[in-house]
Amino acid sequence: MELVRMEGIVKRFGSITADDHVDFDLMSGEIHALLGENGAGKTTLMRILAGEISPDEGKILIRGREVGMLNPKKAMDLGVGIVHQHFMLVEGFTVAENLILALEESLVGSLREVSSRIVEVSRAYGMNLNPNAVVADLSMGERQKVELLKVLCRDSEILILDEPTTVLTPDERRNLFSTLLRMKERGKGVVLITHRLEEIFQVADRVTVLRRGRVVDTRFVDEVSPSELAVMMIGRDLPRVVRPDPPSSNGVVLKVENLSSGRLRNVSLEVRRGEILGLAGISGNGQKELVESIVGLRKVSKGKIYLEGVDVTNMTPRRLYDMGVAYIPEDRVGEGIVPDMSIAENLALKFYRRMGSLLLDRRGIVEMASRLMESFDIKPKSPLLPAGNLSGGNVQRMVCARELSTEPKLLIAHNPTRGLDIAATSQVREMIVEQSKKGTAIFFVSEDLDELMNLSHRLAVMSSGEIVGVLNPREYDPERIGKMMAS
Amino acid sequence: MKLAIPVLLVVVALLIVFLFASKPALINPTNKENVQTQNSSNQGQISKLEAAFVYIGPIGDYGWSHAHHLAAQEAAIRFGKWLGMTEVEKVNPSDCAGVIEQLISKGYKVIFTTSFDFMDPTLEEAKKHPDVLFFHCSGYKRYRNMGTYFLDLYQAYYLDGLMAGALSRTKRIGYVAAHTIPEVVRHINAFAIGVKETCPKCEVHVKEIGAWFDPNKAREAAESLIDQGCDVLAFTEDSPTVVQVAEEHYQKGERVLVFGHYSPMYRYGPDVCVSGQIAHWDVIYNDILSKVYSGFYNSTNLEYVDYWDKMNSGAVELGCKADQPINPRFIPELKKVRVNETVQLPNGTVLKDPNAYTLVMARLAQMGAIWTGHGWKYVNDETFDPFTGPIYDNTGELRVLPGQRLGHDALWSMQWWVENVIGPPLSGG
Amino acid sequence: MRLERSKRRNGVLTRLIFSFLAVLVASMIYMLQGVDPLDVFSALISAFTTKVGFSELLVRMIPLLLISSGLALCFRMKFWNIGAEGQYIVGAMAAFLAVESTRQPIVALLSAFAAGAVLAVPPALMKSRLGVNEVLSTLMIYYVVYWVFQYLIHGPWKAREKVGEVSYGGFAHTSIIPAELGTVPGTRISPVMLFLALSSAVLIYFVMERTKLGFEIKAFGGNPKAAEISGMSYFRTAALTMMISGGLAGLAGAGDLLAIQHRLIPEFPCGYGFTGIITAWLGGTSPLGLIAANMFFGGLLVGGEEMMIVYSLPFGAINVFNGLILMFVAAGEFLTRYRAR
Amino acid sequence: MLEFVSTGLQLAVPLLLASLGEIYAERSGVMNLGVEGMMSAGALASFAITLKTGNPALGLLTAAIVGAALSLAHAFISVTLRGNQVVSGLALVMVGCGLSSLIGRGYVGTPLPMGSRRIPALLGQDLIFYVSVTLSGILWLVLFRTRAGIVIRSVGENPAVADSVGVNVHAIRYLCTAFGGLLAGAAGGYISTIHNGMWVDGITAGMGWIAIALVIFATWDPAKAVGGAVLFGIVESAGYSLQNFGISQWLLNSLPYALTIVVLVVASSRSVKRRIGAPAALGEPYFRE
Repeated sequence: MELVRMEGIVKRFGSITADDHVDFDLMSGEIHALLGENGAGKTTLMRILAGEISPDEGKILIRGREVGMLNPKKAMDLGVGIVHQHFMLVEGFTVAENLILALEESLVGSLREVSSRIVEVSRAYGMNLNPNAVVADLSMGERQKVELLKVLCRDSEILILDEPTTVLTPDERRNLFSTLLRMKERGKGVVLITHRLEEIFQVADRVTVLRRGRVVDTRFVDEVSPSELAVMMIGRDLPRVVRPDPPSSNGVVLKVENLSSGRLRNVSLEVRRGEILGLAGISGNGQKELVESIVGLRKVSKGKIYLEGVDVTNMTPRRLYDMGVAYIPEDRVGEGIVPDMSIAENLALKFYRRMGSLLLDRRGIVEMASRLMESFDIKPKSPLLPAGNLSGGNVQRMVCARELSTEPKLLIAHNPTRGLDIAATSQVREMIVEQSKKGTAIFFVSEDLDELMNLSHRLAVMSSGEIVGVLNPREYDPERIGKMMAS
Repeated sequence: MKLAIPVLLVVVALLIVFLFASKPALINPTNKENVQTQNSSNQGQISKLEAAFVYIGPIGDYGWSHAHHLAAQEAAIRFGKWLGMTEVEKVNPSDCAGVIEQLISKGYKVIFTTSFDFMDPTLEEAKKHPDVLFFHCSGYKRYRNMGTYFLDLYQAYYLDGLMAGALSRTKRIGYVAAHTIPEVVRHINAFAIGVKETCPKCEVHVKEIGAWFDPNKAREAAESLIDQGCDVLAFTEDSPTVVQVAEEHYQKGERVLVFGHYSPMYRYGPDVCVSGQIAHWDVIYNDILSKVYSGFYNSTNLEYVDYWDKMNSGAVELGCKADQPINPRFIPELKKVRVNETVQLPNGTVLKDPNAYTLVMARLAQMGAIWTGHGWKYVNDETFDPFTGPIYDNTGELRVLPGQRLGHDALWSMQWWVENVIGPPLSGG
Repeated sequence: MRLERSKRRNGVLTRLIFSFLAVLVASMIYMLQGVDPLDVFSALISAFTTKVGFSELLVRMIPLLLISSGLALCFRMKFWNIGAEGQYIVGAMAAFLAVESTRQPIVALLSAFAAGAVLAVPPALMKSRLGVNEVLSTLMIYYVVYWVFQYLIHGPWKAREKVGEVSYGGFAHTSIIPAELGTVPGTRISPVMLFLALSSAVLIYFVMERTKLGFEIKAFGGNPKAAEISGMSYFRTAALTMMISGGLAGLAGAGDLLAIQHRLIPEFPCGYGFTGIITAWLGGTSPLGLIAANMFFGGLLVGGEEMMIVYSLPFGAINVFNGLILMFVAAGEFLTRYRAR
Repeated sequence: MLEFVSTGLQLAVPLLLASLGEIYAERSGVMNLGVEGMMSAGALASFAITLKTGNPALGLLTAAIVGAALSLAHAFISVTLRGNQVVSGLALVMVGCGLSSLIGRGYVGTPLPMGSRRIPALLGQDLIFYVSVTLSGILWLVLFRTRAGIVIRSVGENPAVADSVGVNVHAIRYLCTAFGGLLAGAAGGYISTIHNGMWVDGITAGMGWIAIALVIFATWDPAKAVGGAVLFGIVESAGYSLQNFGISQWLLNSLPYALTIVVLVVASSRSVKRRIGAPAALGEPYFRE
């Protein structure tokens, strides 16, 4: 039976068209993968189906009947359940409380009844969850189960999972897939949003590939090869490896020794002067923890971090910065800038301390800012404008300008090109390469394997909080790296 | 629009508040005219007197500030022909001097400040404005143009004590005290001296609540005294709470008697209020204002003007209700109690072993206030004072020699308990 | 309707409009109670137009300005210090001790600043290390200080005072302090404190705009995460900000003790610390805004007294009026911060 | 020696009522510092109505309505207009206390007839005592054992999640704030009508502020609020019993607040925070991005 049919869906955000006349359908008892790179329009499409975003054009039929304007409530009533990449859970609540919040319509109702239903449903799908556990204590995989339970307890027939595996350990991922298969057996339709090919071949029945908001094709998984899919996804052959020039000089700048903390297990690595060390891995496997530990934002419980031989473990970001560490954070708006402050002030967030004494050298800041804006091509060229007004690319250029202006010994860049347009992406990459030529050690964390292979002098691969291997350029092979990432 | 509903609700809320606002605020309509005619009065009629009253509490406290407010209102009516009057309530002591400045700039020539904490600011302002007359209530600092006034209730407390001793069955008598400053200490001591006279074995238990006005604490203190076995209560606190507490116990069938304080509190406890004291500040205000008006007081001769009005001036009245010194309900019981002593009345009559009722009436007369049965007569003579030796304090020390009578200064700095008082430790003395 | 944060452009105008609405509602209440609103407002205005009114306004403005300047700094960092009243009390207590032992007003002012500053640090520590909501912690610390203050002046600090032959004891107040700050002749304004208060408003503007601390405050107020990533320390910035704020409140307490009260009495804490929250919020970190807001509130306080003196208006009427103005301005904030799109 | 317990219990009633209401408001994320103002207005409303009708139940009801009405003004400013909750709360104190003092002038010195204050009592405590203790039990059950409670808490913890599952965040916050005002008004009514039977200006005497401290002390838990209210009430009344032993009632008065600070610190440690810490979104306005 056809559960969902979406026809000619168009959604524009300002000048960007996220979905451009997309057709999509879902049958009962199938797992339909939605494949595409970041920004291909997968999530937007599914949020439209879940009633969270209203499309500009197109129509949606559920079980053959056209539904008008959807809202989250109506979509829920029609049996659409979505599990977001970012979990919508109240951390201070127990599992049961979170489920009750999401499930019952009436305000009265006994909690015990619901608890027993939770246990029942979670057993049926092979998920063992203690209804009285507090969500804040749960692992990401367990939290995802809670999210799944929310959908399952509601008896949703149409399940949407948005990149469900990014935060899971391999074990957890296997569990998830077996749960998905059980759902399929029970006649539910599952949409699996992913950008990982191997997952498709593990569970999916059909796959729809999206690229830049358009549907490339919809195929049965049995009839398609991984490389075919990859070509559809990125629009060309598998990434060609451009060997980067060898590092300009030697000498270890960053040394991480047996670091364990939170998700991280016994991580050791080294970055030398002028070297770009790439870190590949599925996001959520400990990259953020590692990066935040190195820049002093996260307390390390075990292990050591050295900067040019000096023990800098658990130093404050301020001391590290003074010692020459620069950091381009992943969430550039949430963590990188103060939107209410001017561009000049944002550029000065770090170097302000070095100028003047107790007083703020305002003229110096503006002068410095103007110079940086010129050389990093930040537009508009008015340093006193609030940074919140800048476009994404300019925000990133600003963050890069700020971090590179201090001539750091070590630069840590976390997904610096994510979500940027092509021009900005190549600019940022160039900046990073240029910086390495100046002798800066660069620790480059990215989810874009292509980018990593083209830029890194060496490539470390991370999985489940561990460094599973460090490769030299001649060992760069997407398939091999993919396997390591998934190990 | 969505916003309209809450807005509507708020408006409805305000309306509800007004619905029960049946009685409009007490506003003295004459004041405005006074001020409007002030300019002309300053130029022409020198005989117009502008007086201002500064209160620490809200006029609505039904205690200290309320009593002054009523007296001031009465003076305004009585001297309406030549008196312009205004009042400022809820004045923080730190703003007192500022309020005085504002009053002076509005042309007020006589300023009454009615809180002990106004003493220093008033003195400062008196020094700064030598042509304005200041009267400060309850303090001890005076200046050429700053007099002091006070009405002292200790005699009434002594009489209360006589009755309390005669009526107590548990031999425990409770006292709720606001602060143990000298004024209240002498109230309590006078009360205890009276208690001892009619009941040598009775103890007076004192609870200090640390506030002049705090119905909640007064209630708790009273309840806790009752729990401790006290069956008669007296108090120095501005609210009628203690009277109410006694009445509540009476309603529950317990016998707890009480003495009113400051305002007529009979209606809060008609079944339990034996007697008490009522302050009549108007007696003092009328006297001061007419003497200022007549020129008898001026800005150079106030240094020794210290009103210390007691029962013989009419400023203090015995009773829980005006013109009723003792609740008739208790007179028979009082008449049954014999007190072993000899009292000589001002007219020469000698009473031997009088009953408690007669003793109270006799002491009243000895202190200059004679109850005629339907009204008061005052004689400016005190042949008796409760603080006449020998008086021992509660550590056994002889504080007042036999036959000695404590003077003003000793009373005003009193920081010790008489022997039958069980109270909190006093600072120094 | 979509709302977007907008730059504060027409803030002044919106506030004026909403104050006017408040005046309308207050007038309605006054009329229902049989009071002519015109009388009320002419009394209010006289606080600004008469010499005595204006000088008294300045007397009230001095502590308010000191306190609200410091608070404005905290609020700019989104650190909601509502315990300024406690810092004010502690300042006065420190000044009392200092002046009793040294008789030097300067020492008293300095120790008051220090005491207020020290008292203000724990909330910053508790927030940065433990995540304790600072509204709650500062309020609770205020209460503890308040009762300790009452204990001291009812107990250990209670004075016996000798006038002539008589030694008066038992009153809950301290002895008269042996030093004082001078006043402008004919007024109660202490020029020293007025200078300090005005400079505090300028000082915090200077701190905000010209110093690194101000830069950090702005950054933490705008995006704490970005500030931390840039190497700023939340504890250090919050503690310094709170020390300035607490110190200025302490200074206000010392000023009121040395220039106006000359002794500590139970009613010494009279709510400047809470009124300062309001004026700080109204004034922001601009010196002119702060001075205007505090003059306005000083005017409301003095005008309230004028209303009582001239029109025999009860205190409650004034309280209602002030509360309504605040409510309406708080409501009006909506329109200055957000614009419908 | 334990006679102060009984008086402490009496004092606990208004504290408990007011803090129960505030707990609900804060659990939904709205901090209402205007409790004192709502109590004061409620106190007058109840007194005036009881005086007129002789029916204290009617008086308390009116007090509750007046309190709720005032709190709606706060809700409007802090929920719909996303105004500053601290300022709005302080303003509410001014308005509530000012209105009651303004309108209450005519009632000063008028006693309530004894009969109209009499309500059923048991073991030395009146009906309202038992009602409020029962109420706190019910409110605890609702908050922690029903979906309604989960919805309220989710709104105060993470309004975005609540919103995503179809909870009307603003409506819940309005309701809880109004409920807080309802109980605060009733608490004020209890003070003037049942406890004191008179009207004087300033009769609530700072009880509203104590109630706010109590909310924190009780870690936003209606059941613990009972213990806290009793403790606060007893500390208040124990001052008289202990003063003869040389224990300062002033220092004693600071004890509940000092304890509250300790609770704040303890409740913040990571392991217990999620159960007894402050609601995560307390004081933060919510709007959908």
